[in-house]
Amino acid sequence: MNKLENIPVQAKSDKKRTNPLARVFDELIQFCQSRSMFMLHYCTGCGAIELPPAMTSRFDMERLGIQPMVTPRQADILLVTGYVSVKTLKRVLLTYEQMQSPKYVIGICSCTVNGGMYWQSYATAKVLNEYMPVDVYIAGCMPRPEAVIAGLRRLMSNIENGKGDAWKDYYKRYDYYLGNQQHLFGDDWQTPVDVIGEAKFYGLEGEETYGEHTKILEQHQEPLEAQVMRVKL
Amino acid sequence: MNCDEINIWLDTLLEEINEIKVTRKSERRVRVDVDASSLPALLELLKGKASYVHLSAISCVDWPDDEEFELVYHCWSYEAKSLLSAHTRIPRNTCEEFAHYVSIYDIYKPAGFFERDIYEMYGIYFESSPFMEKFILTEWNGPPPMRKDFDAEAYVNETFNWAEYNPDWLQEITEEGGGIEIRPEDVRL
Amino acid sequence: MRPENYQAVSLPSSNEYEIFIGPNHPGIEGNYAFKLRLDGDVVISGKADAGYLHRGFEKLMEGRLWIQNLAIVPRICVPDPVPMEVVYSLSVEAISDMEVPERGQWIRVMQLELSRVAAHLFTFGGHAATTGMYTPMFWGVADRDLALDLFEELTGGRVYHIYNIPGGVRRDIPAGFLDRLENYLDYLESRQNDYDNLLFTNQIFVKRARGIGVINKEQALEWGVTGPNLRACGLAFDVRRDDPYLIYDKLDFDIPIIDEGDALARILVRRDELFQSVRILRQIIKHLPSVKGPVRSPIPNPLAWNVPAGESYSRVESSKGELAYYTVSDGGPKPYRVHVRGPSSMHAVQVLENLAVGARIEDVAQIMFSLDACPPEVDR
Amino acid sequence: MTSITSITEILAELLLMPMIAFICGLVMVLMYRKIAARLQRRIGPPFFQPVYDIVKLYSKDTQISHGLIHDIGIVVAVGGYVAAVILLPIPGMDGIADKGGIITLSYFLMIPSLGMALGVGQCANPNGSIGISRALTAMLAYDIPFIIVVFGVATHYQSTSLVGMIEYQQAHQWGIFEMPLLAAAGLFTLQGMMGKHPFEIYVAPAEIATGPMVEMSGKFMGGLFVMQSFQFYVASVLYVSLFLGGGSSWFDFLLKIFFVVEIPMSISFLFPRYRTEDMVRIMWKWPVMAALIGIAFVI
Repeated sequence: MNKLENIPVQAKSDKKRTNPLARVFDELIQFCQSRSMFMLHYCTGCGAIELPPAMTSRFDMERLGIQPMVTPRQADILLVTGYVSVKTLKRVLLTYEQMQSPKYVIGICSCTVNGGMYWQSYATAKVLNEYMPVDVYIAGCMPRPEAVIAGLRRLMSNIENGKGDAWKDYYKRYDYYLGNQQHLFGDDWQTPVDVIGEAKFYGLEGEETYGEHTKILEQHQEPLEAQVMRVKL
Repeated sequence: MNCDEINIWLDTLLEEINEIKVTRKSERRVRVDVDASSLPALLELLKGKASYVHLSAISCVDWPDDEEFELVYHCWSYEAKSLLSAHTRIPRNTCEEFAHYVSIYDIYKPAGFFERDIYEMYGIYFESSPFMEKFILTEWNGPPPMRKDFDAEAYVNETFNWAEYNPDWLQEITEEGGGIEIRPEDVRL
Repeated sequence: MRPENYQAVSLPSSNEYEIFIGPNHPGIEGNYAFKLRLDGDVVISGKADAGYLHRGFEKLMEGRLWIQNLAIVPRICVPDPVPMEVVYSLSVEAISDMEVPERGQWIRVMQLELSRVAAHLFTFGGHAATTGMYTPMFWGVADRDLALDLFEELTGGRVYHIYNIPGGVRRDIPAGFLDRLENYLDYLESRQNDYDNLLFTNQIFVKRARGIGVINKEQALEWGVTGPNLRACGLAFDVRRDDPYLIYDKLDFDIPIIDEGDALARILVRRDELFQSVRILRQIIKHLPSVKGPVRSPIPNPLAWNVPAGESYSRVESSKGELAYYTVSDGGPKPYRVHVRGPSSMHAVQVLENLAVGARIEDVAQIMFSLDACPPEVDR
Repeated sequence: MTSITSITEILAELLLMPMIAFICGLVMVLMYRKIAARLQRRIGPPFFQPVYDIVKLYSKDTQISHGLIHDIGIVVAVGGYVAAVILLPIPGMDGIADKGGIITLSYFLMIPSLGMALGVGQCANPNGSIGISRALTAMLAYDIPFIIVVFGVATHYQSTSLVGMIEYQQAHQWGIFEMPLLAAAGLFTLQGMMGKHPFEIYVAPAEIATGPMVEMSGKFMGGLFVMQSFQFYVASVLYVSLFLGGGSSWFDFLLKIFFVVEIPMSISFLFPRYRTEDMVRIMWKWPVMAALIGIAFVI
């Protein structure tokens, strides 16, 4: 069982910086990051219908510096709008891993929190932060555009205060997330992104990066090759 | 020929088919019960002769007590302005795992979608349909989920976790005797 | 710099390649995927891939009480939820032989038509955005929001307004609501000119949309096309007129048809329909005060309500086409079987796959949006 | 002594001119987004939004590179515009404009597209490849009328140097009054050169997921944002220099460039995008015809 309070909030690493202006730069960068957010709204469910009003003329997200982007590469925030069916969850994870850190996830609608009104459904995943770290949840079925904007503002203030680093948790506790994913998708689940390699590369590996689940992954993980762009029709 | 004449003509036509029971439920709804073997012939007749060109839907109902699936073909005639529901029953499991029936894709093109849907949700294999493959439930390995003997709730409890939400303020209220404590018998009506 | 996992590989030289549109793509309406096989710019074949929005609605409904299901039926089609509530209520009423008081019927029709207006405004924007014009989207969504405000006042919900229940509607309209509705209709008609200038007579838009995704009459009948898409092929069929439900036979409205059957015809039919809905709403505003009486007939205790055994096939005309529910009751407290026949289950799968063949890649998104497909109806 | 002063002067100008261009470009990007917002009946981004975007993009932790060519492609794209900027005379600073001339400039203006093509080709994303092939077609489409316009203008002023042209216009009359047809064709070309609607098919988010930008992230995207602001600046200053008499003072120079760039921006939100072949057809038809007739008048 996963408790909502357990969503980790870590302080920014207090590495010694020799540059006296480093703090100023950091704060400037954090400020800019909080004021310019490119979002990728993955319309996984009904919550997506309240995003157009929030984006367009009436509520106008752009005045907060938030604008929609098209591909995961360009985006900073992933908005998971509504219930996540198992088939979608795979794609959401692929999308999430392709995004460039620092990256943030917002779970919109009650369904991402606890299954919502589809608690009984065999096809939807219930708790989103079992599969990927979530920064902010916006509850409601569905949350009004005002609520969406309030949630985004909460994320903005988190980033500005240096608290918005749930994405590091994905590297630090990869074993936990991978375990939940494997439970749902089967043991041969593998994404094209080498998360462990990345964790090593950034020095973000923690004690829980490795574990029994990553061992399963390593057993069958194939060396990553280019995917041939062919589908069967 | 106006609507009424078509309807009268249709009723006489239907009476000529053997083993068929026609019930006119209202002005625009006709219920036809027909044997599984003569259903394709009936549909062909309806489409070719009686202007029932629009297949609105194919519904499937599971009757596990009778060991039968009920298939309902809803056809609409733009000219007679009436909707004909052809009911038929097929045995639930014949010899192998799947129940079998014939596809009517060559009579009605929209049947392709509905038959694939029934194939996924109930596991009825429609012979000679070109679409007998996974479409919606591609990531699903369990039994056909719409069958009555698949218990979705048990599956969910087995597969998924729930997030617990028990913050301090709620605990305080609960200690004082209030809160959202749910008695076991009230859980999820 | 992060190590990159992919490298280009050389494939045997060929003009053919595959491209995925969706499930997360701005050119796709909702969470839906379309795999294209292309030769240069031209689509050789397309294959729809649905199921990303599958929740097992029909299974869920079998596990809940008759009255509880009202809360989940509108979720089947998000942009246009009212017909879902109405058709479910109609089917329950048909099984249990319940009469809806006349005032309740008028209010239902008012809500249905307002929902159609909202859904069409949403579609215009989406269709225009696929050709690269975003301004109609901004305008359309903002104008739709005003309709949502009316809904909120009427029902308490912005998008999902579980307002229709078997037997009628939950409560009567608030005081002064009809005046505000009339103001909104006046506003919409004053915007007609702007929309025409910006979108419907915009020469570049017309050039982009004309001759794209043509369905002729025979194909439309063969593929089971319904709703505005069918009327854009020149066939005047409307469930509201030909299989009337509620009080539609007392109302005076036209069924706009256009013969071309292309994307432009489809959006123009929707435009005309929007103003037909405005016309219907004006008639309702005129007549509703003279219709007195209760808004719903009494129902038994909803928590212990056993609907008598029976079956019904109810249809309404949603903004996407023919929407039907096949409902079976075995006399228990829960539905025995509810089958949802969403109009998009035809449009988004078979019709789209057929229309994509031979289209250009820049038109695929437009074809999809011009069909106004709603993927949750496919997946359910 | 004089040569040393002139060399330091030129060096200072070479440093200053891109900076001015960048700042003007950022304001133009802001203006572009504000105009969009106003047409769409909303407020629009705050004043420093373009700066926030660029700082944010450059400060991303992860930067995915698809190999050396991918990195170089973006540098070439931005560099092409920086090189073009120092060839554009602005009030008080000529840079090396009198040495380059308009022929060099028109070559420099092709470099960014080619640089992008290099970079995007490395991504191996089919959307990017489709996008860049469309972008090169678009370049071909607007370059033909552009070259004709440049040829006509150079014939009229009897000079290929932008400095010379501006001096001629300030002495006589603005080019837009002497060659209205060429100016109209130039405005048309400007729309294509800035890549705005209706000539925006190569970005097309709804079809090919922003085409060339599909795999760009972090610094690369930031590079493209910088490139866009340079692009606005270059296109407008070029037009001002050719037809509106350049800038005699900073005030009227800024007024002119913002006025010029505002026209295509306003148009761009009222139209959908043309298909590639329609775009080529319309670009080779009307502007080319107008420019050729204009040349006939000039000669």
